[in-house]
Amino acid sequence: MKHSNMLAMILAGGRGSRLHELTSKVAKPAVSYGGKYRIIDFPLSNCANSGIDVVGVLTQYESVLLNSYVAAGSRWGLDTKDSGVFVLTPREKAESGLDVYRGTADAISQNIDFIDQYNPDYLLVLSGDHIYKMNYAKMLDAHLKAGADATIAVLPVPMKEASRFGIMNTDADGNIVEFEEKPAKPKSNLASMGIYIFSWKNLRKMLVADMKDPNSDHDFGKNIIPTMLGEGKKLIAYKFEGYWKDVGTIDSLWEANMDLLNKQNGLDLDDRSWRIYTEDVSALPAYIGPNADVDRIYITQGCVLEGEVKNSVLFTNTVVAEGASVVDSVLMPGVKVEEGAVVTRALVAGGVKIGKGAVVGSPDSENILLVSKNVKGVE
Amino acid sequence: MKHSNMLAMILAGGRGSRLHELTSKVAKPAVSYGGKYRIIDFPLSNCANSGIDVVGVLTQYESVLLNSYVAAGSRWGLDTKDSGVFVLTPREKAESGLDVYRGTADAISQNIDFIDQYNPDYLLVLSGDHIYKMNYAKMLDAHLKAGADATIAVLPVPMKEASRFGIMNTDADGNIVEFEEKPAKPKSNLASMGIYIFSWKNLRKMLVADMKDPNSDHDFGKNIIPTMLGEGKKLIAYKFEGYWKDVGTIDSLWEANMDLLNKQNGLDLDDRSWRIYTEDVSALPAYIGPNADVDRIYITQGCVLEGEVKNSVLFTNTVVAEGASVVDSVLMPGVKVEEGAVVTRALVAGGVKIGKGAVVGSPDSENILLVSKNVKGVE
Amino acid sequence: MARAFGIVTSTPRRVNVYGLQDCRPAGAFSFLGRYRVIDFPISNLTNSGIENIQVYLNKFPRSLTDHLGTGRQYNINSKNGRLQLLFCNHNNHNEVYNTDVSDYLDNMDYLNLIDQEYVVIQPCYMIFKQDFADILEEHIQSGADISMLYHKVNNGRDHFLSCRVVTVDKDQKITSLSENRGNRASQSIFMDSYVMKKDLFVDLVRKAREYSSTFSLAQMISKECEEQNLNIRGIQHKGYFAAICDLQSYYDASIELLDMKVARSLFSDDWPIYTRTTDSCPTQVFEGANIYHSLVSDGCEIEGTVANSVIGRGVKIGRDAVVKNSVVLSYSEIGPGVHMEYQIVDKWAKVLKTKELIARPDDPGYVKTADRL
Amino acid sequence: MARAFGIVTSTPRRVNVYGLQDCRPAGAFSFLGRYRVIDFPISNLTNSGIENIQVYLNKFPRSLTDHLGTGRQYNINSKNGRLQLLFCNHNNHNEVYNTDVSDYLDNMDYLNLIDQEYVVIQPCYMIFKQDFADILEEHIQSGADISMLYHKVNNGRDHFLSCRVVTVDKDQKITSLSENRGNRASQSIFMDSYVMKKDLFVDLVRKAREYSSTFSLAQMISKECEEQNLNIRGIQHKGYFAAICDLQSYYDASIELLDMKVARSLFSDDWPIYTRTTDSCPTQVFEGANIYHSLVSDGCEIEGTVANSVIGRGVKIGRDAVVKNSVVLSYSEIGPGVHMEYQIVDKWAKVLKTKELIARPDDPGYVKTADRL
Repeated sequence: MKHSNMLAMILAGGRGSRLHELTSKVAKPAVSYGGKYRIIDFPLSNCANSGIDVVGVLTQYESVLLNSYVAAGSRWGLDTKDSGVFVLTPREKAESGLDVYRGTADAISQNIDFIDQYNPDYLLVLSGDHIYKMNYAKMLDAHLKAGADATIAVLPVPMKEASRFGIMNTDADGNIVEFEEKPAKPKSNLASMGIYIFSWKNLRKMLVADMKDPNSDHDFGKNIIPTMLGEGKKLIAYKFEGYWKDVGTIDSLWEANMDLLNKQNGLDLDDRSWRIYTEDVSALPAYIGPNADVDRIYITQGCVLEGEVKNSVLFTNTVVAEGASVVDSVLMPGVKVEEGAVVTRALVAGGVKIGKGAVVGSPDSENILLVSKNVKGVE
Repeated sequence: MKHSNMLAMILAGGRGSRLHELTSKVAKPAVSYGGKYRIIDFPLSNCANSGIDVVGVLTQYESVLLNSYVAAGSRWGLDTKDSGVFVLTPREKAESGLDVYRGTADAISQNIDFIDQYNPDYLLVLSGDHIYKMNYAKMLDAHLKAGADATIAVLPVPMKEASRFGIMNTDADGNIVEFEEKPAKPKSNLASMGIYIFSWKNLRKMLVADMKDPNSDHDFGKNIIPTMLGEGKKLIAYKFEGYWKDVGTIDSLWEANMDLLNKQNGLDLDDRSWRIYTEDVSALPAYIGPNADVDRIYITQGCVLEGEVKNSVLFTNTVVAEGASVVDSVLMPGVKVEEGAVVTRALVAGGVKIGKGAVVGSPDSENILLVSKNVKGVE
Repeated sequence: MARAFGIVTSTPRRVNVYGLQDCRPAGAFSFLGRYRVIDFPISNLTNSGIENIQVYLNKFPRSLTDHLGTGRQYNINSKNGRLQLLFCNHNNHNEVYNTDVSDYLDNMDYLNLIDQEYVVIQPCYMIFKQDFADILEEHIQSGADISMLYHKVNNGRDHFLSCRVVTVDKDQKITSLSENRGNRASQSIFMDSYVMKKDLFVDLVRKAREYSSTFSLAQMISKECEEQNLNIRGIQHKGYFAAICDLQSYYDASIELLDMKVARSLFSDDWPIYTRTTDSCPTQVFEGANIYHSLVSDGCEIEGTVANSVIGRGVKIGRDAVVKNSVVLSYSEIGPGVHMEYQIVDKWAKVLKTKELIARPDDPGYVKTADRL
Repeated sequence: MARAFGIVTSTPRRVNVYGLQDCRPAGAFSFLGRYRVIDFPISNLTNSGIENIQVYLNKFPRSLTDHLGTGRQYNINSKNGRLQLLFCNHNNHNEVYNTDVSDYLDNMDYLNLIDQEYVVIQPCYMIFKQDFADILEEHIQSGADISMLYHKVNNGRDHFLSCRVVTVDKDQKITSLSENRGNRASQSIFMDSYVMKKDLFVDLVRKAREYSSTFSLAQMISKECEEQNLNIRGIQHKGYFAAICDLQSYYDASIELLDMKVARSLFSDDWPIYTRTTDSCPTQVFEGANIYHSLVSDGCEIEGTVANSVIGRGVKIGRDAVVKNSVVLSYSEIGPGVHMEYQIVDKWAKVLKTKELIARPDDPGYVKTADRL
């Protein structure tokens, strides 16, 4: 591939504390999703499919798993001569000590030297924890066509929910005229997706200035974008249409998984022209036993189903024993449901064992039950 | 490759301050050596050739270049399904803040979670800044044969220099009975090379205890090894014979490069059974011009030599213009020596330009001159 | 560096799998949904620490070249190891010349470049698990010139009829190597797998060609057995073993591995079978679908009934369709209401209009690649 | 995804490079020490953003299969792009059947799977730099059915004699495509490179086969030019251009690129020529050695004199040896005191005992692979 003139930086520092124990050992972008994926597979596959060669992944929180996961750039084909996925953590520098990233903009600022190595014309800033398919090359086309200084991807949200988002108010030509963070009275329903394209030269200058500003939060939404608007720069909104999900809570993560059970789920993971790449595990295809009773499920290699499994999403290497029942649930990688156990409306974290005869979750619960520790059997 | 039961951790945090400006932008392991290599190519190639699949590189100081360099594990073939080179920097953890590595042992301790992912039987600890070829698989054989708890590679040094090193005193069977750091009156000439093999289960316990000890320096040489000796563990010395160089100073780095001009240099980089792998650059083979005058030189792809070049080591993409003269010198990658310039007994840092007619270094100087900034021409 | 070099041979002439073999060699056959047959011998080698491997390709090299690539998926370190594909000057006009010996002679330059002292030879059409580090150790300890793997079967009268058999004396010495004439139920099937010194191997290849232009290595060794010049030792293999020699044995091997007890003797956590990923998404099983006693690969959409079958990647099975006792290869489509039993459906086929396809377990049906029925 | 798909054709019949071609196709020829000829067309494609590429292999596929691997060295994203090697049923008995059209027809299944709207076709034996993103843009803008690259030369009377030539009218329309009969010095050499829609390409391939079993694509297009059914447009290529059709042109191209002014029109920082690394160490030049006006690859040990020559990887040149106006391929050894001029020394050769090897610039000598002289 000819050197892409756009380099991507994925902000993957998310603590994701509303996902509770799911993120006690892994950063949110490394959380499992959709049977065989991790959330960060989406932005990384989008980059690979958009022809972006070099991706920096910015992380500071409990990054061992995320680090070793994304470092194998071969998963997304990003391991050729001049391409790569690089994990960038805070570093000790000659002139300063070791600092955490203080904000989204600071995370980029602290890695200016990395970006300079590649000398890109454009910088794409992404969040590592959203599920969607998007062609960033088309977004760059829009950026170039408009001659913009920055382009921000926006998602139309229901007007009544708009006050929960950062809202972009645009003029008739799609120019952003105002940015409001969670406005009480939203003027538009275009929510920022946290996806930015900047012309790098200009952004670099702004970041250097921002780093020196003691009053700045070093955040794109709070500081950089308002400053650019104040300076009269040309910022445009790039409207995204399609499936997009921020899986910030257990309920929304469960829901995003259950979406996959619909034939027309909008995400279409089977689209051969825009594959989502992920780790390949050495496991047999899914095995369904002679006495299994399955209906409306999403399964993948390594699954061994011998019991009743209905309306559920089962991840790699999950086991449902004979006589067990799994309904309306999401079982993350390696979950074992032993004989006679009953799992209903639950999201079971990776590796958890539900012992013989145990009952977890209930068909009547309002919220989805997160099961993150082994559940003892009832003998 | 079947999962190797030994995982390697390379300590690459070296500030290398005696290398002056050479390490102002890169960590010492990333310093260039031998025409086309970086120092860390040696331990990484040794790992690959020894059949080790997973290598952690521990770094905290100015690691962007080192990071992006080693992350491309394909250079050493360490990018197959179950292998990889992983850059490990200090991380923010749920239960604690962001900490720098406090010592060699602490650097390993802070990455116990990384090592646990692979569950190795043995841990190989290496330093990232030495030049040598060594088969760690043979060292593991010795470790296993002796039933040792730890095996330490040692290098016989001249007795009169032994007081500059960490010295291992051994009994007749090669068991280490005492470790002395820079002893005034050395009892042995076996210097520790900072290469250790530990049985991981036991080391893990010791590291967990060491982390809690407020009086510890968290250092292998100062704390872990003496503690093991005190506890009566079996530690053996593994004698290394062959070329080994710690290029801690400008003079020794220059010398190590000049060693390559000897036909029998002991390092034998041409050995096809133990190749040293490195980055491949897109450049023409070395070009020697019609009026060049070359003698006793070490050259590589991208060199363009049109002047006099004698007794020198020239790295990738160096240019010596017509009428220029380079003698007894080392030119790092991308150095340009313009017309009429004279370079003698110098080590010129990467990318430096020696302007027209400039004279740097002198044949009579005792020390080698480090040239780390562009030198203006004399018009 | 390991002491042994690995060789996976090209499909021998005696292997004749109806239909499947029309456009790919036996090593490239899809197996159990996500594997290809050659994944088994190559995983055996890399799991045994052997990372220098030659794979011989004869007719139709494309599919295996694609599938094998540079061998990264098998954990072959691209610097320290090497998966080398070697092509043969296939004689299109007289099959009798296309022997393994001829493959080796076509590539003698590359055999001569081997540094390792020993060679481990495996066929591309047999499925089994074997740690060759152990075999090599045993070979060296025994002092034998050649060690050969064999597997004892009790159905040799009507199975393994295109395999060779060995007779082994009480000292594990091989006293004969000959065709399986089906004259006895209890047979020791030769697994086409050898360990010997590289130099002896090269000598035998040369000797075979001198003796006859159509001689295979096995024929040469059979002769050596008779002449008793060499110390040839048998090593009995235990665990799962299948030889894919014809369509029936391909079908039988697929179906018998649906028994997880049998499968566990071939697949285990400490012996991963590596293969190339195709980045398929998971499989959707829709409302009203039924699946029993089957292996279902990723990327499928299943609305009908699947029983006692192996389903490849990206297969679509329509509403009210019934797929029973069948092997459906990747990207095929079984339309709504189609009823099939005892079928092997090759890749990209679409069975839409033919509503009933029923064969017998001892003579399964075959639907051709990309056919529309 | 780029709008175009890339094809690199197999060595055409008319290319006949004495000696070098005995064991590898033209694309696999070592060039300028560290490259192979095929690196140029493939780098052209990947530098133009085209990452879906088919390479057609005919005779001797091993060396190119080894060299190309999965294409990572060319920056082909292994997920989003693909370097596919396609093999042809080479007809050993009558060369006349082995045309590019026959290659395509053997692999029509894979051509049909191409998603891209356009194909860019390049030969494997020509060396030049070309941004095909620009060419594709120009092709689309012009509204032509086919765009073809040509290069103007002034030595067409005695060079490029196995190439084809085009005539181009003032509107850049190609009015004829024919053999170069050497009847004029000034010629427009056809570069065997086309851009057209994939569907048209497939049509022309089918049409060619219908017309004659021995017709090549160029012959079919020549006929289309005559019949004026299609809008066929020429695009003039500028910059370095070489066609490796025989031993003389291989030698000439190697030597003329020793002139750095010429080399700079082929090699530039924004157009990297990718190749496979062999992990050679740098080159040692010992006391007493002399080197002038030469390209010296890595891994050499030089004790003698090298002038006006191209030296491949890992070559040893002994004390008092003189290598002048020569091309020495990788891993060869020129012994002490040997004097050679105007030679092409193939890989692994050792010239030790023959102390003088002198030929002429218009008829260079050739030393065979692995020969001992």
